[in-house]
Amino acid sequence: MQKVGIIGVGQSAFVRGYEGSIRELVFEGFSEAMRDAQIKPQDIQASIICSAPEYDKQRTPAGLMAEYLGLNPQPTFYIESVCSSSSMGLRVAFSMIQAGLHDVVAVIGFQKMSEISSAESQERMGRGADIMWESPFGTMMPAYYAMHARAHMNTYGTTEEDLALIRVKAASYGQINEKAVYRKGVTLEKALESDPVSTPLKVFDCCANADGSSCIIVASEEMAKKLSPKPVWILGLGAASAPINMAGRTTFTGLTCAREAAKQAYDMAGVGPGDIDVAEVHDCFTIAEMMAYEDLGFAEPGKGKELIRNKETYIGGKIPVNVDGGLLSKGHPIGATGGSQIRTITLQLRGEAGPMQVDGAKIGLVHNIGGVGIYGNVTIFGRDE
Amino acid sequence: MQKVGIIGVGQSAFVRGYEGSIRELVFEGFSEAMRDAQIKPQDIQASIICSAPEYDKQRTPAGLMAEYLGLNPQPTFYIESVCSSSSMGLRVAFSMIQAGLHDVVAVIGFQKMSEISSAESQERMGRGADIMWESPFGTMMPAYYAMHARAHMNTYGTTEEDLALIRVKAASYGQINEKAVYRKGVTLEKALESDPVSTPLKVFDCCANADGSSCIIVASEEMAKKLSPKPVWILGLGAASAPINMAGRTTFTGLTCAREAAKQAYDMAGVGPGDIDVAEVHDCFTIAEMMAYEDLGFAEPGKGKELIRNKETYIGGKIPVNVDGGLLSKGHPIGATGGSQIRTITLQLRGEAGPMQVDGAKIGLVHNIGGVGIYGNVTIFGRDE
Amino acid sequence: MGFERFGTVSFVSQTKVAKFVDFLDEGSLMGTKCKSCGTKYFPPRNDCAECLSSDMEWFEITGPGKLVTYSKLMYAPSGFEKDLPYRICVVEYPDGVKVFGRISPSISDEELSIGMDLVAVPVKLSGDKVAYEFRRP
Amino acid sequence: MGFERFGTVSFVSQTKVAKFVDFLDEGSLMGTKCKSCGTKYFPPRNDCAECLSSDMEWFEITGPGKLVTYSKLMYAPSGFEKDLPYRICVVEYPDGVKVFGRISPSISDEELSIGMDLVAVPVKLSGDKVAYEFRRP
Ligand SMILES: [Zn+2]
Ligand SMILES: [Zn+2]
Repeated sequence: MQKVGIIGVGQSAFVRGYEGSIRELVFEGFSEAMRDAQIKPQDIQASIICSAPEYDKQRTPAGLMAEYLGLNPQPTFYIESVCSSSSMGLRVAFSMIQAGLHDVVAVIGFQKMSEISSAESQERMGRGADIMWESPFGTMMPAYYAMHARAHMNTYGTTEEDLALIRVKAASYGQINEKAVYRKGVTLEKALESDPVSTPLKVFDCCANADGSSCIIVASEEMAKKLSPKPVWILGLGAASAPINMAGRTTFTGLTCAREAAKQAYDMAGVGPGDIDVAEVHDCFTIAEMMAYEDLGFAEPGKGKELIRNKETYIGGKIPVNVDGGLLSKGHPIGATGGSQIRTITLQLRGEAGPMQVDGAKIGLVHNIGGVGIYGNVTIFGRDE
Repeated sequence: MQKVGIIGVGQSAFVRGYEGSIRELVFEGFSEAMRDAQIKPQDIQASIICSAPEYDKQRTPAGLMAEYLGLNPQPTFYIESVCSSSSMGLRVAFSMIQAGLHDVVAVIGFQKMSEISSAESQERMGRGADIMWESPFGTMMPAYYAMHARAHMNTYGTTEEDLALIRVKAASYGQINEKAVYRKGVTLEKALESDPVSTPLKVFDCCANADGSSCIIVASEEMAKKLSPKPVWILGLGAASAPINMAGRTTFTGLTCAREAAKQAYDMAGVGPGDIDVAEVHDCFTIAEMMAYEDLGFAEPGKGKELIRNKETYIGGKIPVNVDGGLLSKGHPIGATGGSQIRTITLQLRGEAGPMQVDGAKIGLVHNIGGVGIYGNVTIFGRDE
Repeated sequence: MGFERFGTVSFVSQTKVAKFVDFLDEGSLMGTKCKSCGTKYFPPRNDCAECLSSDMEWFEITGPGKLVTYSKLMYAPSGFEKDLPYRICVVEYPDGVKVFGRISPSISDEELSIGMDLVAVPVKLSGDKVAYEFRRP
Repeated sequence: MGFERFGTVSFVSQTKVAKFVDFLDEGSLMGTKCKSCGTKYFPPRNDCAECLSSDMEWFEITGPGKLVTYSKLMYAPSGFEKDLPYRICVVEYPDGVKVFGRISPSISDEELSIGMDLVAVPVKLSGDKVAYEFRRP
């Protein structure tokens, strides 16, 4: 089977309260990717629009975006797996290209979380769980990840300080990422002193909501070689799910969907955790990054804390993780998040990540989770020698 | 490249006001498809959940459905192109199988339109158009299709009676389809006398809202041959889009997305309109079926009216269309509609359509449109000799 | 902000082309034109899908245009009930630009015919809102 | 109908397992068990994912179970503000069934420890609503 490559990447700045419409926001990521790939809208043979629909007033945004971006009459549709929507979009783009239906596909992610009022947002937050059996108790994303943090601490002796160290790392890279929403540093003390949100997680354990867009241009091997001087190849794809109900889970010290997706991706790519030079993991909360270390095999179960204590996930460490600021500091505009992670890894593998560059990175990994481990996507990328 | 086949189909009854939850509704279509395919949930390697999110309180229903149907830890995600969501789902399932990612994929469509109140429904209706430039004028689906009807009548001399004849046909088959929401016959007089909704369209020119679910089990050639005594093969797939804004349209006498999708599907299948033995077309309004006759090449532009006047789209005619009652009488539970169309054609090609059977049908076509011609999917199916 | 003043019911407040509403206040229906490649857009937009430039200028839609198609609504979504019945339409201008909108109540159903000349006229709505409608030239 | 009585804020009124609420009224927390293959489900469901049967019977969740994990919320979604702060948890029973719910205010934060025994007790909420909470056995 042929290879499938990435020939263009773009994202808007991730910001609080974008002052334009969603179509204008999406154009920012799209136009950057088009300039990067040096192609025109008519070269795109299909578009996949990824977001979480609760944040839009616009129904069926795929059609609107295709029109605004000049992508008619090519097919377009919408894919959603909440926070991992654009990684799932990449999986589908890969598939359509392998199936021979298209040679060049745009995966476009966006979210304008500020499109709805704060009250509306509060109302939607409660409906991300099973609305029959869990939402009636009053649930929120931080509380679910907090239950995982509690279990991890109880089982492995992980501490609140260990989690805070992850935030300190994220902030140190958010400071040097011009597209990040949170550009300030965070000291260990500041992180530990922040107010509790849902125990044991505090304000600084939680990622920053943001408005943003991303775009990834995916191409067949032949087109990638023709159009791009530095194509980045998709080496392995993994995807899995777990029950939305906590009552259906088998563990709270990790995410089974991530473990399963990682296994698939490593197998398909023919590499192991030790071969990864740089990774983007889904750090919607600090505990999520801690679990990712272990679910991805960067550390044994319970040993994730050693990685961060020893700064092994900083640039220069054994396995640099989220050296663009991650969701914690770069921001988490739901539908755009996976695309932004893929963009970061693409730039790393091209050697174009600027001050965030991991020297000589050849193999990169993206770990993107939807909901509280409902959906897990792990994707491995490589470059030509 | 290998073939991809359908090995199981199911749908719930299409009803007004389903009295269970959406998970229970989805189970009805899913369990019928599983019994039809004689497989178990663990044999499904990925699931694609298709609906229009505005009708659900539940956020990210893919995760919920995968859990309820026993489809964890396999990957699952959500696809939306409004009314054509499950045809788009089929296109993606085909792609994932061709890409070698999965051998058996379930495409599950559903809509419980009665999940929200009538007032909420009225509010959402206005937001299916471009919410910046058209919705502020007060727009609705019937009005958009009515503008097409007006243009078609003005250009070609099509009459209100011609459209009513399409409804009469739909009702004659809805009467014999046990899964249809509207089981009564409709006389030409009754159709013509019904109240105007948006001129020139009347109540009986509009499809019936319904709650329902559908499920299509798609398999690789090897698995299809192993598991199914009568696999139905996907011969051709077409998909296209058109601007959501009416100001961006080039014609109002047909849907350009359907014409483009039909061309792709015919080319891929290596057949023409004259080779189709039975068709399901997207008759959300009578004018939509009239335009489909012409967009699919069953009639020359403007000659669609001859087909219905001469009963050529009845069983026994040149090209039987929507002989299961269509959206007009069978009902239109948005996300489930395409899956139900595919089910009908699968049963026809297997010779299992009961009183609706078109004798000796070998090649079938599904035409499924999202929004007012924003998304067009045309899919062509065939059976072994 | 500002765009929430457009139309009977508004769904979007923030857009980079919110100046459209100010032009309606001043009596003009405006589209945008790409300074880079010259493509004209209605509805107006901030970004060009042809050449990906975001350098746009405003131009006025002047009439008359021709009625392409229309329909009279007897039912309406939430918030539009008191306007019923009303007619929506598409009008095409000589330069190929098309405009979607409502037909003025000053034209009767009987007077309507496809191909007839119409002009777009900005109108004030209740609650400090603005829109435009199509009238006889 | 009837299921809208479950929980502080309800989002679903119609389900084939609405009888769950009647059982809470009567003082019992119930799951469902597949008559065909014997699989036990909590939350209860109308349909079996193992064997695709819809022939289910009710069974009572009796305690005690063990606390698997928990968290105390300092912020809440709309409609739950007046309950703040409150604690959610997962409890596992000897037969492997797990139940998600809230921990009773009768247990202090200091008393909580993972692995402790808890029992689920149906409770009445304001507005004729019902739920259950976890207490000491
Ligand atoms: Zn331009
Ligand atoms: Zn069973």
